[in-house]
Amino acid sequence: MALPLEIRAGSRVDLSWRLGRVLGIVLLVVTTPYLVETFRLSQITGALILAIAVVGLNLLSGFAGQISLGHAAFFGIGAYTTGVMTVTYDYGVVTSIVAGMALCFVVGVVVGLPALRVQGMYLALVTLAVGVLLPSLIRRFDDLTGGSSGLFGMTFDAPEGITYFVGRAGQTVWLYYVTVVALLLSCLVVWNLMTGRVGRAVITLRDNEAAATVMGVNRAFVRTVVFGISAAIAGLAGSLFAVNSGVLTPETVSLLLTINLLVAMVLGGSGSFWGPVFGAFIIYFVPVWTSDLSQGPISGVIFGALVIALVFVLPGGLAGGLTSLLRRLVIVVPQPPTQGEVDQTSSLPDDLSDDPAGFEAEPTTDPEPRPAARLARR
Amino acid sequence: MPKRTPLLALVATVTAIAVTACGGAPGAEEGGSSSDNSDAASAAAEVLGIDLAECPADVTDPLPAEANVGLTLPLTGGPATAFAVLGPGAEAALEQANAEAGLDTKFNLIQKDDQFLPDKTVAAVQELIQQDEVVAMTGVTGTAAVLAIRDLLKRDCIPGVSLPGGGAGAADPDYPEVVQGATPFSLDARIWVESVNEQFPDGAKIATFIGNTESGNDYALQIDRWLEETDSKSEIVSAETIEAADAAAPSSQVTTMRNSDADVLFAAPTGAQCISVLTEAANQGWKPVTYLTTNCGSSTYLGATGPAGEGVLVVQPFKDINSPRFADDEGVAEVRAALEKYSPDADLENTTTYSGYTYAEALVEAARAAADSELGLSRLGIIVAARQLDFHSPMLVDGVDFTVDGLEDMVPIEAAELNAWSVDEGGFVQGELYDFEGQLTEQ
Amino acid sequence: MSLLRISAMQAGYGAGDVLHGVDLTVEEGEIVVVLGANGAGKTTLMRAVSGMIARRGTIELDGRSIIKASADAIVRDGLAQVPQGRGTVVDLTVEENLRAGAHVRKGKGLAEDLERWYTTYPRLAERRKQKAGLLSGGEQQMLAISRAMMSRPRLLLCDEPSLGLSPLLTEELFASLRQINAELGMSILVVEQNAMIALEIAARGYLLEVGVMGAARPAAEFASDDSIRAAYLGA
Amino acid sequence: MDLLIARIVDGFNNGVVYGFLALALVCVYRGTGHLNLAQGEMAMFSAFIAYALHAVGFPVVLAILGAVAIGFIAGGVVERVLIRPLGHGADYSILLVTIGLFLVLNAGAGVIWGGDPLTFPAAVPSAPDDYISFFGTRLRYQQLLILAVLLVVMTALYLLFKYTRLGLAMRVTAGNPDSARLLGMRVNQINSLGWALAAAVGALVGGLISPSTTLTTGMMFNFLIYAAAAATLGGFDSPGGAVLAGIVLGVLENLIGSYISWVGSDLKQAVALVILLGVLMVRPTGLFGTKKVERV
Repeated sequence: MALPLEIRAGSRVDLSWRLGRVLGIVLLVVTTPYLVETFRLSQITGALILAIAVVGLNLLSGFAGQISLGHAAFFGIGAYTTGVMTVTYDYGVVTSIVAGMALCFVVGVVVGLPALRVQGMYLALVTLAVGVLLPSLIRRFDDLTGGSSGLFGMTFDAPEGITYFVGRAGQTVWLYYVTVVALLLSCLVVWNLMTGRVGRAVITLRDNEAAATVMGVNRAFVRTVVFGISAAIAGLAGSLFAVNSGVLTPETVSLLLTINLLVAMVLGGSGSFWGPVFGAFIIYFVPVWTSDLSQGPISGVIFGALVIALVFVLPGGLAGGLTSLLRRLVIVVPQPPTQGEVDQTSSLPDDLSDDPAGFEAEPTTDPEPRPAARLARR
Repeated sequence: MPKRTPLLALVATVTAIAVTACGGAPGAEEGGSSSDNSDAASAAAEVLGIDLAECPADVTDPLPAEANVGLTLPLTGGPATAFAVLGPGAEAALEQANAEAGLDTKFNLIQKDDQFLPDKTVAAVQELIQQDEVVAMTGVTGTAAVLAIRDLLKRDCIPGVSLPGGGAGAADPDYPEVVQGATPFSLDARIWVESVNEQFPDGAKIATFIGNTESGNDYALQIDRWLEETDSKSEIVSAETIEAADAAAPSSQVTTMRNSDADVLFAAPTGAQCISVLTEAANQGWKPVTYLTTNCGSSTYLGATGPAGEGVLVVQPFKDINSPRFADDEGVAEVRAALEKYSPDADLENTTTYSGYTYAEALVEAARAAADSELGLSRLGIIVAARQLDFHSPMLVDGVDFTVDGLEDMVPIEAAELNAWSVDEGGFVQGELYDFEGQLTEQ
Repeated sequence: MSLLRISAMQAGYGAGDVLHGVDLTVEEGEIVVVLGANGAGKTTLMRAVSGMIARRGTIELDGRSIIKASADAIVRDGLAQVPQGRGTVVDLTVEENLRAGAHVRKGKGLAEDLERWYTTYPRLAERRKQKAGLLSGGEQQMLAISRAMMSRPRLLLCDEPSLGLSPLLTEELFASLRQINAELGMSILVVEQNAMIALEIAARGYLLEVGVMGAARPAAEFASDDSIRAAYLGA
Repeated sequence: MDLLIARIVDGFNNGVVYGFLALALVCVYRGTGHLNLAQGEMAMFSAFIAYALHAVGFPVVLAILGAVAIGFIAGGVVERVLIRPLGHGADYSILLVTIGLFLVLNAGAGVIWGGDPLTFPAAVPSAPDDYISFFGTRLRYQQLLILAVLLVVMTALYLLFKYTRLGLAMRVTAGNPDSARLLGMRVNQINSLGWALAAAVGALVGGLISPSTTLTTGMMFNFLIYAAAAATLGGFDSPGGAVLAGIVLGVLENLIGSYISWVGSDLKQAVALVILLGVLMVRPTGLFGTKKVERV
């Protein structure tokens, strides 16, 4: 049997392969509560919450190519909005989550504004500044947020009726499923965004800003909306974190969390779909293992070296590595276009010059004409 | 992957959840009524405000031959360099008890990393309780960490003896299971105010320089509390703060305090800031009567300040191992020998190692007392015994004991010497002993 | 022995090769033109000779092989290039761009050369202190040529110099190339779409079609040949 | 009046350090167009190396110069081994590698030199009464030394960039790497030089400020944020602008922190960062930076 196996796209085998994957995921999700003890389940929930934040960051940095060094701030805003609203002011958890996401969206748009005028590296600085700003604000308004002493007692109680969620174990399972649904919803939002019209605009903006603007992509709208959504998703993760761990301190939402999110995204595979989930699990459970492995600050050295090694060894991240591995086994061959489709595409002008704007591009870009139609997806 | 897969996954998951929701709950049922408790146990628990019915059934069973004890501390990240040495210290105390105390139970210390983040402490303690089935916790570092996990201990009626959180939160009558391990900030504040009242009978102008951290907040509260409760004529004329991450010399804060011409400085920053605030004050020619937090009250810090450290007053309930005064103190020698014997890789020059020893030592004392008590060596026995502890640790200065009494006196260390740093001696000169036994618990 | 000899050279970008088996020679003091439609591989040829991209086969400058040499080493061997789009360093002043041109000569005869090119192109002298990015297309072309000549090369490569210039400016451009060749005996290899005007100043020409190089033919013979017209005007 | 002078001087001293470290950031940016997040930790590590050299017996000045030399070489090696293989355009992976380097150096210093703060003597007499009084405040010799060294380094860099063949090559490489290659410039070596210079300047800052901050693994992180803010305010591609912006930031921050009671010393840094955000909104290339002339 010659590897890689070729499966024609859209054929029955392809459909069942895809369905199999979906069922596999669903099976895994549903059986986990039965397989692991309660504390491990709440750790898994913690990792899933981290995954939601990384999905948010991936939308901004992976797909849209914008560097954010302050994503912990949005995570923090979500967390503290829920914390303050449910503990200090006794609102419902769901309302606090929605309020947190709305606030993050607004702050994300405001932070995204300079992104219109500044290039990647400056944006990193702007977001770094926001990330450093939040903890000092939390400490200053300590009567509201509990300041350095921390905010305690956030819970998200399971609905009474269902026996499945009764007792301490039940509460953990309830939070687990809430987080699973939240993660799937976030992935869905990012997925629709990325494969839709907005997604194509975002990727063109990333690859060649000048060309995108010339082709009518409203740069301001796309950039700020993407920043807002990315921040809102990170806010959602923050809110869930608050109710899952029940304790919030300014140190939790510091630069170290941003670094963990960044590493999780790149480790998992930035710009890919399942990457963030892989990355989040590894970043959550690595310190748990390394602390058994080595005591003291040496594990910080290992973590840093791991980050550097990853950039060199696995540029595509785990997801990238996995897909290339999978590609060795199974290839989904695109269907040859039926006659009807061919006529439709032939209306394109045959000599599509390589510079849409007619100007001579910088010598650094490749003057030979690029394959005109399809935008390669990373 | 075409459009439909994630949508498919979501729909499938939600239906699956609904289906299983009608099935049996995955986790085993917890709680439930406890077995036939002797009336002595429920009486003892009653006194401490513990409802035995809430506790798991095995709270009064004698401990197995081999029992785990949990310790959470920062093993990775920045704070690890300062606190990781607690582990070997605590290990030594427990191994020593296993060898010499003659108890029926051998204690096995399990360390878990919490990166000094309270949410990680919660995750680590849950793992220790459910997986390692720890019978007691010791050495949980930081008041925020203690506040974060004390409900977990209360729910499973697990003793936390002793937990180094200096804040009032670690000595709270509502949580009898938690016994405070570190020097409380209230003792520092109480002695500082007492000393100022003595030196300045008609009131002094006080400047405070406090870290914007959790311990800093507590210091500020305690200082105000004791100025009020001793209706001192002194008053705070300048309250300056410093951020934990700010490594620059606090020149602007010292300038402000100097300009308020305060006679007294209460300084409670963190880490290297203890050195830089003293050198900065000296460099600006400002020489107030200076009181420095116990966290910085070791010769590694004051030794580094040069002339600026002369005469700085520090509250010291514990012996400073690097001061010449205790060079050949047999109490310190006894603990150093235990460390060398039972925990060979312990850093014998680091004072924090010895603190780790004292935190676990309190647990050993509680276990010993429980074994002799009517309740026997059980979790409840340890909790009850720990609330009546009264012993003198070899690391404590003479005249200072580790004493608690039920819910009235929740603070174990309520006496200390106020020693002054002497540059020529290269150590602390013994000062007056202040004893506020039983007065520091906040009702 | 020709100044520049290229035989069986292949070059491309990663996946596939753009140039397949190119042969070309430039004699001492000669102007050679390479003609080709858009996408024929002209710029790939330039980048291959100047060492900016990977290439295989043989390229010899003055008899010494430069197939393995790095781009900056090739410049030190005496080859200068007027890059496509002129490669102006926009944030530096005109004079700083020119001084950068003399980088490989470690400043020997810098003042003398500066003076020479300020007289050749007075406009550059007027705007010597201004940021080069603010120059017009034509002025940037003058700057690019002067900058390349500042390294007193043995061979000057010009990559589509007429691109983006008005017909009048293109005339002036090729006139100054001819003048440089005449006065300094500078051998020039020009890659150009603008066939007619290029052939006027060239001794010999090559036709490059889709990565394959035709045989060298005298410029005059090319000018009248209708295959040029076919290659350009209608595929 | 003396209090105002004192506040300005305090702010000035901090601002000098912000500007000095910003200079290092600008060296890397000017040379390679990248932001080195590990610049602070490299400076901290060099300060510890100076401490080690001093402990072995070198006098203070030699220990600092030794650390600067080691920093110079290490900076070049870091670029050669960790940054160059990633290619010029890989901003994102380069940023991540600098984060990895940040973590390794921060934890590494903790492993080698332990957690307690160590003291490093000043290069000039700095007993409490070694000062020059200036309108009632005390100018410490060490602070004057830092200012003097900063001015020397700044002018040296200015001359290098403006008038030397190497400096011109560095500016061309930063502006247009392909053009630089076509002008015969060794782009890779120049990039290494940029990183080496930055590391050397960082080592100098580390060695000079550690007497006042004491040597701890976290000593430089806060300064890095201010230095990045200063470099942004000053415009990343003008060394003079970055230093001036650093000093302005230091003085402004201290005045606001001291005179506006609501701000206080805990929101001082927050205010400085809000200033940064404000300026970026108005002039994205900072106060003195050159507007990038983009001809599409």
